[in-house]
Amino acid sequence: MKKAQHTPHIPFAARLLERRDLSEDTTLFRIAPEEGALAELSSFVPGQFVQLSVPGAGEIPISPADLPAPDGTLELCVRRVGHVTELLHKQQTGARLGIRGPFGSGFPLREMAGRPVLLLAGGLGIAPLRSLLMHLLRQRSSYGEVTLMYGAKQPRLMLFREELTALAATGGLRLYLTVDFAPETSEGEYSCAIGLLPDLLKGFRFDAVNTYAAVCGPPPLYRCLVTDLERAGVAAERILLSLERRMRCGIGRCCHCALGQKLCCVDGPVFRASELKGIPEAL
Amino acid sequence: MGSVVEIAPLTRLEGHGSVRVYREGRRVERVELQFIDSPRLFEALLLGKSFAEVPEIICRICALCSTVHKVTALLAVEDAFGVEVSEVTALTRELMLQAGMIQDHALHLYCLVLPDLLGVRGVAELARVAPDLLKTGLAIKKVGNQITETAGGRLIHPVNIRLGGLGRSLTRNELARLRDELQKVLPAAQEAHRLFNTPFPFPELPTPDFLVLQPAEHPLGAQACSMVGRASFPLRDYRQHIEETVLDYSNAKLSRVHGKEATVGALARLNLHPDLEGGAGALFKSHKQELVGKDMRGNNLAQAIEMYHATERALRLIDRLIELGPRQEETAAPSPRAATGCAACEAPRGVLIHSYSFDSQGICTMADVITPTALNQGALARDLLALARGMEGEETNRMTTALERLIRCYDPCISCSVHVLSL
Amino acid sequence: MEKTFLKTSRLNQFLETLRLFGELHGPTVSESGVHRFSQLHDPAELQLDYRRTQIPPKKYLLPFREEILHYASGSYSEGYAGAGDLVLFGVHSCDLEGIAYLDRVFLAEPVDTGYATRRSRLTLIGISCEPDDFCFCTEGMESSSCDLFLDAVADGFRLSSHSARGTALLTAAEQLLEEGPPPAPRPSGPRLLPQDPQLRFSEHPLWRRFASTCVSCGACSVCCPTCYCFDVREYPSLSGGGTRIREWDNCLFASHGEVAGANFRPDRLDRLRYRFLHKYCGFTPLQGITSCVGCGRCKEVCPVGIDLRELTAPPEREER
Amino acid sequence: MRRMKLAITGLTACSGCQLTLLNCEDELPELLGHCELVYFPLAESGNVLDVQFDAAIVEGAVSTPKDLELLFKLRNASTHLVAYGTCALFGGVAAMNNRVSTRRELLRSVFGAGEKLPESFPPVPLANFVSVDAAVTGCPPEKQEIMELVVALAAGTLPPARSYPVCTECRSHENLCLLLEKRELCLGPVVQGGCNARCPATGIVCEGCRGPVREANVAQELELLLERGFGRDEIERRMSRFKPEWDYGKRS
Ligand SMILES: Cc1cc2nc3c(=O)[nH]c(=O)nc-3n(C[C@H](O)[C@H](O)[C@H](O)COP(=O)(O)OP(=O)(O)OC[C@H]3O[C@@H](n4cnc5c(N)ncnc54)[C@H](O)[C@@H]3O)c2cc1C
Ligand code: SF4
Ligand code: SF4
Ligand code: SF4
Repeated sequence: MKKAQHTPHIPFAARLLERRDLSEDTTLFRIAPEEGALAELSSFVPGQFVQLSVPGAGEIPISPADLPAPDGTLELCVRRVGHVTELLHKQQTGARLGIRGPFGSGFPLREMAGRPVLLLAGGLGIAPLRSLLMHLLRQRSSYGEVTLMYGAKQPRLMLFREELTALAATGGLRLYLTVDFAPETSEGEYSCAIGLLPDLLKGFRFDAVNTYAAVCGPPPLYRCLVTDLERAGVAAERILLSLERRMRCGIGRCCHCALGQKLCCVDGPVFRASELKGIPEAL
Repeated sequence: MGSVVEIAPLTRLEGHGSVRVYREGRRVERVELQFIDSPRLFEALLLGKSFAEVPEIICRICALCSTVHKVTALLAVEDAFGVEVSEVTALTRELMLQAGMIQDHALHLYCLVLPDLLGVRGVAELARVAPDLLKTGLAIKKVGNQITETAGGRLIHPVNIRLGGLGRSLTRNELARLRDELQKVLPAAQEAHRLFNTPFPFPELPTPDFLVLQPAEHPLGAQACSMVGRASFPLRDYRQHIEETVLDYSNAKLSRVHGKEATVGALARLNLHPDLEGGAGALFKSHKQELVGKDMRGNNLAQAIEMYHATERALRLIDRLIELGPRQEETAAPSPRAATGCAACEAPRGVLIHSYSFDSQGICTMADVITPTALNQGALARDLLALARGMEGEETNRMTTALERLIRCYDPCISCSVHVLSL
Repeated sequence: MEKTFLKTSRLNQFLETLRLFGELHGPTVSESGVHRFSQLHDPAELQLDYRRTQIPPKKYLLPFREEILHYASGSYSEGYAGAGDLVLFGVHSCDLEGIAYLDRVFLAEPVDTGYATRRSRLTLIGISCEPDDFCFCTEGMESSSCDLFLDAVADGFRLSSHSARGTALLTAAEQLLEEGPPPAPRPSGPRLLPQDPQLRFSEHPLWRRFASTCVSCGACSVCCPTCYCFDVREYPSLSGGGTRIREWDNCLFASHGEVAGANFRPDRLDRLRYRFLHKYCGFTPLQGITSCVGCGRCKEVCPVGIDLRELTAPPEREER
Repeated sequence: MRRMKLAITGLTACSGCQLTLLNCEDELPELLGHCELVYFPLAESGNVLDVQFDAAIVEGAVSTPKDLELLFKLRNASTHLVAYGTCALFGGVAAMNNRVSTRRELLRSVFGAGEKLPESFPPVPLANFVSVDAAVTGCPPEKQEIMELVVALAAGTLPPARSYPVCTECRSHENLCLLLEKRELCLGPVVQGGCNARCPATGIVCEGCRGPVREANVAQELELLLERGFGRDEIERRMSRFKPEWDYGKRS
């Protein structure tokens, strides 16, 4: 066994292999973690997160955008919002990064087996849900119908659009895209609905009793989607929310990610809506 | 045709200033020295503040000399209310003055003057062409800083010295550590004079009228000012002997003493207190030729000798403090009354006078600060003119370089100088 | 009868014996009059009649600021530099319970390396105490979360060992000890019962008052024996490397519940509620366990006299 | 590594912030290898302004047309503009009377009624005129904090912010609380920490030289001090020593 003594607060080294800009502030980074990290990462379940270090700036939680590739490389889709992400976005291929994890709980895949899955992603929420989506599509026969509803503010902020349309074309995925608004100039360029994600959901007919819904997006989105899903008949236990909190350690110590009597980093980041009832600061 | 040569901004000195040389053909008509720091109007800001606030605010007049400003202000307030301080407090204050002397002279000599001697732009180039010299200078400077930070609680605008006493007295360990650090740089401080005893690329200047504080043996107990060839006058009466005029081209006011342009600072002090103790005394004697009765070209050498003297003196002060041991001193708050107090110290650049009046509630009704640079300003202007005239016909470049070097002999501190009296 | 009694006159010799087990620290008073734990160079410095130190012993296990990682030539490495043996003498029961609580947090999987190493080299010697007005412990409780406990009686101390190391201490000091009756068994346990998490949403008028008067100075958390939450920051160095530090943080600061673009506890009231929940109800993995050990520090150091425990009492009458 | 181009200068100030940089004796030689001091009149000759700077580090408040001119030049020429020190961030000591007396009164009382007065307006923070990318507070700033900033700039980032008050550090260092135990006028609760509580550590109250902490509960601090017997005048005078404008009703 290699690196038996590795403690979970020391990041493994990782190299930045490739970067692809998805929008003006969001980039897909493909990284190659050093060997020691691979064993740990191989247990990755969609919904879990890793702690990504950018030397000189610090560490941030990121949910990988896909399961680790067979060669061990990992895709992270990161938006530039502040201190650490700013420096990350300045890194060129070949740069040295650090990685720890995976941490937290992922989606309850075993429980979801055989059921229809409805993924609801708002904005950057597509990043964590993408790994779930990829898993579902790779194990396509083990699940029921797979639907993705993805809303972005504007057409140019829609991530992975071509890739998603291509996946839908194979027939394994029902895809609904929507934008909050489309500037006139982009008319015709995009074929997607205009409107908010909840509006899209309202017109959707599905097997609510059996469906598992996985939601990720900006905080206000959760509140309204949970209500709508419940109203449509999805049980709170089957509404899975991937939440975001400030995390300093990722392993249940620093306390920044608490919601009610739970910690997002160890009890989450994927929670059932039923677990969050009565916790006002959760959503 | 008249022409003007301008050196702006003046560099490698504290604050914002410029020099203009007005020429008629080759002839130098006049030289204008401008101190253009934005006025911060301390004397006015202090009005209406309580006596305890005065030293805390006024030290911000200038960072390079914040310690000596603070000490002088404390002495002036204590003078007003008749506060006596203990020996430990007095020694600690003087230790900080000596530390200020070490740090200030080291900064000036090694970071600001040395580039002239080596013909480089400044510290960055020094770090490349003479890294060891720079490191030596920084090491000396650092010890001064360590003393100030340990004794003052903060490096610039020290807080531990307060009215009537100290926030806390230094522990034996701290003192011992400082002594060790001083000892380490003592040899380098002793050698510094060799580096700064270099000939100047310009002719002789007028002989200065040196002004210093008396008695020299008691840096915190100045009673009088004395000027060469003049009867000394009591500090208290300084207003009758020092007159200030507002210049229309400079934000600093010009001070004259007995109607003359006084020269204050290291060279003045060595000229008027030739009996320095210790190794520095011996060093001074060996350099008498270059210093006694000489013009300001000797000031950098005088600073180097003083830096060594301050190092030695700081060691003696520390020994005495160790002997006395740390004391927890209760500092009684002075009871305010209507009074005026006045005090003066020898700052690194020369005579510094503070004077304040308070009403019966201890609220400041008058504040007056005379800074060394304000005092030196007249002599500097005079020397600049003399030098420019002495170099008439030389290449402009050579002249401006010479003028800048002369200014760095004076080591002006412009922030301080632009705050002057309220009449 | 066992040799478990230490006469007061032998205390100094006993302290010398303790030095065999590590650097000796105990309650002392600083130049400015603050009680604190510090190295005991001289037994005369010991202040056994202290009420509480400003900072609890957690400072030995979780320093205020600590370098946790170093970054150099492409990889991160452990920043923690190692610890020596330390004997902490004269710790009150509440502080011992405080350490016991921290142990549950930092020694749980995955073990915190820095904490665990320091903890393994720390010998704890407790002592009985006299509560004052600020204390809110159950009087007479004795903590067994130590190696050795000293129960002060008229002319000396009754010693009881609570670990193998405690027994080793007794053996080492044997010639100083006398036979005495075994120490009376004393209750040991939590100081304050866990509270109902829903209390944080009570209509208690104190909530609003606390939210407006708390000056967010942070003193209560800094001085709390069981507050451990921390911030992590990383600083680059000129050589291209860097240092990651962790530093005590505070749940009453606005930065605590922040994420990109939002704050989950935007108002001070939300943050006080959070603090209440953490202190008195606990959360994962210590849900249902109160972390308040009754030392009284938060009440003593709060410049505006906030005492969250008052919330657990029913409001006497509507104010104003 | 490419050496960064720096401008370091002062406006209406005491040079203390610039001196703090020169006081980093241990780090200075190495630092000088990482940057070009293109414009730094305090320590360099031959300064030029007509280049693109990676960062301009500016000390002092703005109080004269000349200050403003230099500030605009530096803003336009720099990727990062750093407000260096309390004066640059809050106005500092020179601004303490901004709310109580006019500039003209102050000038007259120093320069005399009949004389020509220097051109000057009430000192204000840099941010009143230009956008500021980073800040280092303190009067004077901490050596560590300016080094952190310069090193972070060299590494392509900015240092992470601290946002706790002086009390947090003060208590953690086990100083005697002067506000509680000695009933002195300490501003620790509302002032930005990071100085290791220097002043209380020597037994002297925090005079507030680092400006307000993010969540300063100013109204409560005021009440607290009034309760301890200080007059409103005295409190306001102390609060405004480094920052003339405080919102005395602010609670969060
Ligand atoms: C489980 C999990 C999974 C995640 N997955 C992803 C993912 O896949 N992709 C992704 O892009 N993100 C993801 N995130 C979010 C990501 O972790 C954050 O965007 C990231 O931590 C931001 O770090 P930063 O240092 O760049 O920003 P910060 O500097 O921490 O800034 C964050 C925000 O706070 C503001 N801010 C910063 N400092 C202050 C201050 N002193 N005062 C006020 N406001 C301030 C900034 O303006 C910014 O809006 C995830 C988060 C979690 C918890
Ligand atoms: S000690 Fe009091 S004022 Fe300070 S943060 Fe705690 S509750 Fe608020
Ligand atoms: S002395 Fe001042 S800074 Fe220190 S804890 Fe007390 S109020 Fe806060
Ligand atoms: S304690 Fe207050 S006054 Fe002293 S350095 Fe810190 S912020 Fe400035």
